[in-house]
Amino acid sequence: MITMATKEDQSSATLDVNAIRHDFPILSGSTVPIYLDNAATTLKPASVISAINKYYEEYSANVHRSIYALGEKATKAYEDAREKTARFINAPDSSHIIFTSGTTEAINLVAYAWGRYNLKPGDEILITEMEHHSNIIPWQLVARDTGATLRYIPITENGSLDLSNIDELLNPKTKIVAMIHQSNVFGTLNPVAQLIAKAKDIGALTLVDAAQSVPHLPVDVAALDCDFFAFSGHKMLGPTGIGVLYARLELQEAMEPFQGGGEMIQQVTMDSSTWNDVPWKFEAGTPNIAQAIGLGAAMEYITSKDRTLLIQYEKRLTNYAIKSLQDITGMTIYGDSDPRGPVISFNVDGIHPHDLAQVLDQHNVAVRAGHHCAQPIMNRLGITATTRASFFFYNTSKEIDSLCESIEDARKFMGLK
Amino acid sequence: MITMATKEDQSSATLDVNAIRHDFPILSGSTVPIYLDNAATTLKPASVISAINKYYEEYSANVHRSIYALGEKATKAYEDAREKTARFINAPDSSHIIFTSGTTEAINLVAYAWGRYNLKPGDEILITEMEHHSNIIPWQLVARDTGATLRYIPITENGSLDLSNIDELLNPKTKIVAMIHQSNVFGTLNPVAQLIAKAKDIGALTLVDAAQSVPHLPVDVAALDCDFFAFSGHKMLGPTGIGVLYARLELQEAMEPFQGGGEMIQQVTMDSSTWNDVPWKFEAGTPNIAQAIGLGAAMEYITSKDRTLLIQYEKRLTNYAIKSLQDITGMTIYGDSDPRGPVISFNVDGIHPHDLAQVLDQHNVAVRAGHHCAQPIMNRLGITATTRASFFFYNTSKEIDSLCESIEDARKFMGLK
Amino acid sequence: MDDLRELYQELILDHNQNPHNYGEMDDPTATADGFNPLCGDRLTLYLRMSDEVVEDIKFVGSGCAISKASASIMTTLLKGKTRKEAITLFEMFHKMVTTGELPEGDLGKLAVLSGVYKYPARVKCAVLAWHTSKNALEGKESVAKTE
Amino acid sequence: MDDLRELYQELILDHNQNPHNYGEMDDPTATADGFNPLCGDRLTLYLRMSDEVVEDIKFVGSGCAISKASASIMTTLLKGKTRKEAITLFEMFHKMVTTGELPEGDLGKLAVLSGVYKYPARVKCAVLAWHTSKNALEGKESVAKTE
Ligand SMILES: Cc1ncc(COP(=O)(O)O)c(C=O)c1O
Ligand SMILES: Cc1ncc(COP(=O)(O)O)c(C=O)c1O
Ligand code: FES
Ligand code: FES
Repeated sequence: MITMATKEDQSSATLDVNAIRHDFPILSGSTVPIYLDNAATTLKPASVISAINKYYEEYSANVHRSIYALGEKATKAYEDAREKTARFINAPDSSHIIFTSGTTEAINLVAYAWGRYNLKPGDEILITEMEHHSNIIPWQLVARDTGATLRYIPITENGSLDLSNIDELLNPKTKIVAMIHQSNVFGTLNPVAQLIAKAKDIGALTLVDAAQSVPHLPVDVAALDCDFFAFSGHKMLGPTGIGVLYARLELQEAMEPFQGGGEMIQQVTMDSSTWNDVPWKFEAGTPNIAQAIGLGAAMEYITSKDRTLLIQYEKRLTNYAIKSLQDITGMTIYGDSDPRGPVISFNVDGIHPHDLAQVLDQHNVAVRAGHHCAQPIMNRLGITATTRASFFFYNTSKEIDSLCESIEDARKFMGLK
Repeated sequence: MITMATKEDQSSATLDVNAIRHDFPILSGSTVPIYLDNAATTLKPASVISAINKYYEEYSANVHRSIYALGEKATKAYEDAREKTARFINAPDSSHIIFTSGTTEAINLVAYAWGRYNLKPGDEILITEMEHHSNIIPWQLVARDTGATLRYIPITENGSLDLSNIDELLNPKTKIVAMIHQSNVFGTLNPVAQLIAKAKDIGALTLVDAAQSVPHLPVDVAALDCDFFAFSGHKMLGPTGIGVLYARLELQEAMEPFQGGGEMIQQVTMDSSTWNDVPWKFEAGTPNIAQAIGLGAAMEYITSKDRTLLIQYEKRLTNYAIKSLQDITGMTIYGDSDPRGPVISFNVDGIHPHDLAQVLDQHNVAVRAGHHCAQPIMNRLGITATTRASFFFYNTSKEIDSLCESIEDARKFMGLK
Repeated sequence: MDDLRELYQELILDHNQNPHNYGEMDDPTATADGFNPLCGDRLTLYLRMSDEVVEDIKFVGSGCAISKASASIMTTLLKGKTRKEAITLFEMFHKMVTTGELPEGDLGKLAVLSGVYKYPARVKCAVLAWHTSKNALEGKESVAKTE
Repeated sequence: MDDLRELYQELILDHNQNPHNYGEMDDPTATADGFNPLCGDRLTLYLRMSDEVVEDIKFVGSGCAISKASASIMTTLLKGKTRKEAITLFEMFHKMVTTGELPEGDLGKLAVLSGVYKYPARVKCAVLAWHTSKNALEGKESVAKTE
């Protein structure tokens, strides 16, 4: 395995992983974690941390409506982050970008501000069995409250969408199709472009949960032609507490506001109020200023690299991990789709995933054990949990070797033969 | 004026303002702003910034459900922030504390998760004419959607609540009384304890918008005996993107969830789901981890000082500012209540507030001009805007002198006699 | 303060204190309302067209020195212009206050507002009256907002 | 790894691989379900009381080594105890796994779980079976959750 690792490291010489690792303070500390839980949240490069610091140390003013220099600087930085976001996902312009506190709030915004005012009994909401809870519960709640019906595109045993019945599932009653772009359990990259086209044909809206795809792939919302597109900053090298909802302008105009408060209004009287222009209509209260600025810095960091190299590198890393894991006795890997993202869920016979994660932690290897906020997938597979290793371009094949060696040790430790 | 300033500075010698100013990086930079817009957002001490950095540089893992050391450290830090918050406002325990992205989200949470499921035509929501838009719009929206009626406690010309008609306004139809603790326009500290007691008598719930009070006063939610209590981190030396909703446990249990997603669930099936224990039931998705930790550090910073001294100091500063401003020709100060907080709204005859703020900015003095997200107050006063200066304990009487001198200069600059 | 004097030129202060064509009009052929959501200031514009020519133009409203002076100077400039000339002037002015470029054509006294582009928060003040008069010229009903 | 061996003592691994009293019961006087929301693991507990004494006790379910071993050892300990003794044992055990304090009384083999308190995320694993049997002993209907 050590030979392979060396070979891997050489063939990836074009991406200077060591240089990249130097950009991440946590990877230059005294005890460097083998951090393989990137699908949960990623590490942060120094440039992101310092963009946040700069705001707090040099111009920590509130945005909009400030007439003084500090406030104008903060406003410009905040709105620049919106521009960067628009460019990052190829939105036509920054008015398509609503800042939220995360993917979860982005999806809830749609469920509240569009769903509650547009769905009625008989209408259908179509999601998939592969969704993260954040793209299930908002729809369960809105279905319960509006009388609409929530339906699911089933998945196959090996972690792909089962589209055999799609023409019945996606029908004239379907008002919105909300689907995960890249699975946080299987890694599956779903054929969302195809489903969006199909949904458009029958006049249904579309929402893409891109929390796992945006960090790893260049995305193009204009080409996808979806109506809504949601993702989180903290999963793509950015701060916690910031997310993005891309929403088509006509929909933003037509939608009710979500939260009420400062910033989102134009005029308030005691009787009634009018709303600010989009996208600010959907940003009530003091926004997540430092966080938006940090997210902008994260996008800059990613675009400063050759993305093709990053993708190749993560792909090679993932393939190497799959291959190495498969050599372990009692190993089951869930999902075998291609194309896929850098996330692998697995179980080892005779070791509960939580025990495995516990032993790996002792080896300084951080992986996730659990249902990964996707209980319907667990139910489908007839298990309660998996262990999940997920990578980012700062990970190395040596770290994957450590993962595998630790799993072997865990088997011994737990008394398995 | 300079003599007075010196006197002031001496009499406040017990609070070492210079030492405090050293704790704030922005006040030790090359160009130090005269920052008098603290009611909009405050500056940040180094300890808050470094608490955030520490999370990003040393243990930037996701919280809850992590079996590895980094994740446990993050979870502990996040939950410790909840404990600190409970102590800071004297909540019985940390389960009363729901983290939100700000005051605005905290109030919207109540309007959505309680209001939409409990209000019906004929019910009344009682707020005041003095509210911030964040405590108006959520209720306008919920009133519109449920058929409940929104009523207002009027205010007097000089910025106090007019309680002459309170027994009619607060009546058995009233289901909730939502009121601002300390006015962000007038500085008025409202008699919320008295109104809470009155509301309790007739069985109405109570919500206190404490965005402006918590940064300046020790508050005691147990003594106030309110049902909900909301405030923001960024207005009390903490990060943007974090706020707090204190909510009584029985209400948390009885309420519907607000947003749906990860963390807030217990069990999810494709048909239906059950909710996590409170308060996590109301925290959907990856929380604002770094921000909660930063807020905890802000609370620690404040409690590390002698709060009586801080309050005395801010009071003296405010009195000094009122006295100094009153000497300026054409000055109108809005509101004259006692007790009051360190915020003063005013206008100078012949200068539009935005022009004034612009000239003050040239003098490096940052104040706010506008409606301060309180248009009903502006309507009541028959104006469109005021200039507002608001202080924090790092401000000095010298800075107030600069404010007043700059206003005098502005008058000259604008050609006034 | 020198910087700021570039924004608040003496001529602006004069127009602010003594705005031209300030007041209501009895017999307008068109009126329009303008609103600057950033500050809450409002302005009503009265227009009397005769054929395609601005015969008279007046305004009332609240606003800062920039917006009042801009409105005042605008009215003096637009009087006597054709509808088409007025719209062209709007476009030149708009370009000037957003980019700082002094346009080729004749912007006359309006050039005193060329410093505004350095103050993004104040651009809306300068264009408020112009947006409103454009609406009045084009017969639009809705309240003009500063973009 | 030495640290971890304190958590996963050999006895725990033995009980995990060969849990005692694992299986369903035909004639329970009480049953209860337990659920650990942190991981989704579930456990069903069967109890047969005779007078006030635990005559038989069994369990089935999914779970990690800690939870299985804890359930297994618990069943061996509770058999023959009175309801009151069982509840007292629950309290002693609960204190031990949350504080690390070895209680005065006789906790017998359960002391092998005394290392759990150092792993807050795993405390729920250790107490799952205990909460469930407490519910069964007290005749509570609802699903026992680990606090
Ligand atoms: C009294 C009051 N309530 C609510 C808010 C809204 O707070 P935030 O913008 O942090 O949500 C503010 C501040 O803007 C305020 O002053
Ligand atoms: C696919 C997917 N959707 C949504 C989410 C929720 O994102 P957040 O917790 O940042 O709101 C996640 C991550 O937890 C995810 O992986
Ligand atoms: S500030 Fe209102 S128009 Fe200029
Ligand atoms: S991990 Fe589920 S009970 Fe221990």
